[in-house]
Amino acid sequence: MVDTLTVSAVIVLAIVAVGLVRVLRGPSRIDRMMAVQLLGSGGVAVLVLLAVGSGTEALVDAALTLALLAAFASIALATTLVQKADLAAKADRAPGKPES
Amino acid sequence: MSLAPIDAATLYGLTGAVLVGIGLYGIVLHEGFIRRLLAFNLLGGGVFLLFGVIARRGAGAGFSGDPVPQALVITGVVVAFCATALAITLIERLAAEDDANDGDGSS
Amino acid sequence: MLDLALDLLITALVIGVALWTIRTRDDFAAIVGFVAYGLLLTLAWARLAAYDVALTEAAIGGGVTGVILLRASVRLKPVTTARTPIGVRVLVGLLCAVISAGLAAVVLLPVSPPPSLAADVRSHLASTGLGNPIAGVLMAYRALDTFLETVVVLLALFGAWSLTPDRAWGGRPGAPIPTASFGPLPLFGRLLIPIGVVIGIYIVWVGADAPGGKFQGATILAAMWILAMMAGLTEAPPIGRWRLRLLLAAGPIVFVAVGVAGIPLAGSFLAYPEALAKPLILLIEVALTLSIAATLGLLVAGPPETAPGTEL
Amino acid sequence: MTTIVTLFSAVAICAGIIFFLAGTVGLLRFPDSLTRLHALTKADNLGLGLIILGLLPLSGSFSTALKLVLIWALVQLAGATAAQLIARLARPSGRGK
Repeated sequence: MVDTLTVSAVIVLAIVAVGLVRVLRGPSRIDRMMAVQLLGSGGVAVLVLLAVGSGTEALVDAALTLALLAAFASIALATTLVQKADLAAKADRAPGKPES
Repeated sequence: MSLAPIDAATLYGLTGAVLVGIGLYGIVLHEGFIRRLLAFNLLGGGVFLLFGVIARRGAGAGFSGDPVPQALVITGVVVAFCATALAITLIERLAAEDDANDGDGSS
Repeated sequence: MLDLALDLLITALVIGVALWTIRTRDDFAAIVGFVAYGLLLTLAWARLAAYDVALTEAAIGGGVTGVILLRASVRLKPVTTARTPIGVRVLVGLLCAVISAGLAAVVLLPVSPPPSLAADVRSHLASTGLGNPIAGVLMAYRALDTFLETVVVLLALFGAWSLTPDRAWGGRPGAPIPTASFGPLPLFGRLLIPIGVVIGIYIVWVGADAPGGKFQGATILAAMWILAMMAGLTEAPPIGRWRLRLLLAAGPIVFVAVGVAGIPLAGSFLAYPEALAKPLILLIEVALTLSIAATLGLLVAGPPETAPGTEL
Repeated sequence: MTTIVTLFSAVAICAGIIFFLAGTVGLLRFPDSLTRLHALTKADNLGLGLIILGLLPLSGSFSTALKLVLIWALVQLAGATAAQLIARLARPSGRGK
């Protein structure tokens, strides 16, 4: 079973790698941002497969931390994009006028 | 001295060496402060990996790695974060001062 | 064979993402690359069987460092820079390659037998009452380093605060990434923060005997605090408040108090009496966790921006 | 009994891998950012869910199983929230109610 789970981890990581190359190419920032989400789900999948495969409890904790902080980072990235879009829209609309 | 076996530790050690080079290139050539800081952190990741290899090769006494270099890396990661945070604050203050000097009438 | 395939894939991804992060022109894209790099390094540390480091990298490497870089990218105007001439780039590239090659040579020609303190740590671990060798190293054999590290964290915050504009001194720091509390963010915060706080406490608690510990747990707690600020659920406290300052200093103060008590009780500074080693270490860990979490959160929030009394 | 459990795990993990594959195919084939985001957040989260479902019987202890479920819930929550935020961004009217 150990080997089967490691094989699964390699396959998942290879699939994620292909997706990662695609999203990093862009063209938009939204595409690139997906790299973090992709690794958030794919990287966590690899970690839990390795954790159960090797029976290492510590790796489950690492996967838990990774999932939590990847969630935090992807939300921060998305919020930044929204914020930047708002700033750009404000600058476009009426420079000098107070915004409603 | 003989050549190291091609195992996981060697592989990650070589990766660490490459990352140091990549980070250094970024620090030297980038002009934006944020990008330099980013490159500095990339370099740091490479240095930590080199420590990780020393730890892995020092495995023994029932441990999967020498705990001392691992503890050093943990300290290093935390201090690198603090240095980055301080540098970011400096960069922001510098930009604010520049803005104040540039646009005396406009803003 | 299988393991080597997995390691080759991880190292290729780490190097690829690092190169992409350096090459890309867009600052936001570079930060995305850096966060991805941190997540991938977690896998690398897991493969090196350094689970404590994997936890640290997962908590600090991508997540919190990424957010502080995002803070700067929102607040700063993008800089447009001219491309360096190709000749210079090639020259710099070559010099960097030489340095990489030198380091690679060190990796490929190791000292034999490899230096290791693992056996020493093993033979003394029982005296600390801890099961996790890394916690043992951090809290017992290198306690002075760990103490200074907590002071460094605090000093970094002092440094950041000292850059406060005069008019804002004593005020509140703004949210790291300014957001109106719109859309799904407050709900997300209300769901995630309780879970995250439990996970953070769990990581500190488990750190005595298994991978985990105060720095990792405190970073998770700090991240949850920052999330609460970003979601508009809470505000950063005014930096002049004395209770806040006491919280920031509590960890190092407890550490020093126990350390000084060690001179008469155990014979030297930062030595623990054998029977009390574990409870004392736990006491220090709890105090340090709270102080480090507060300090890291405020470091990410940055210096105050508005004068005291003017905020909503 | 054990064969049935092993078979269940194998099927669930294989199905999870297929969903990851579908997610990446979506990333490669879909025409614009929003449809790609859709492919990623739906397919990959389902893939992770199936892999975790398959690992549950193998995890050995209740606490590990609980952590695995929590991991999936966290990724799910983040995916849904980020997708919402981004979708708002792409709507031409900006952030509507």
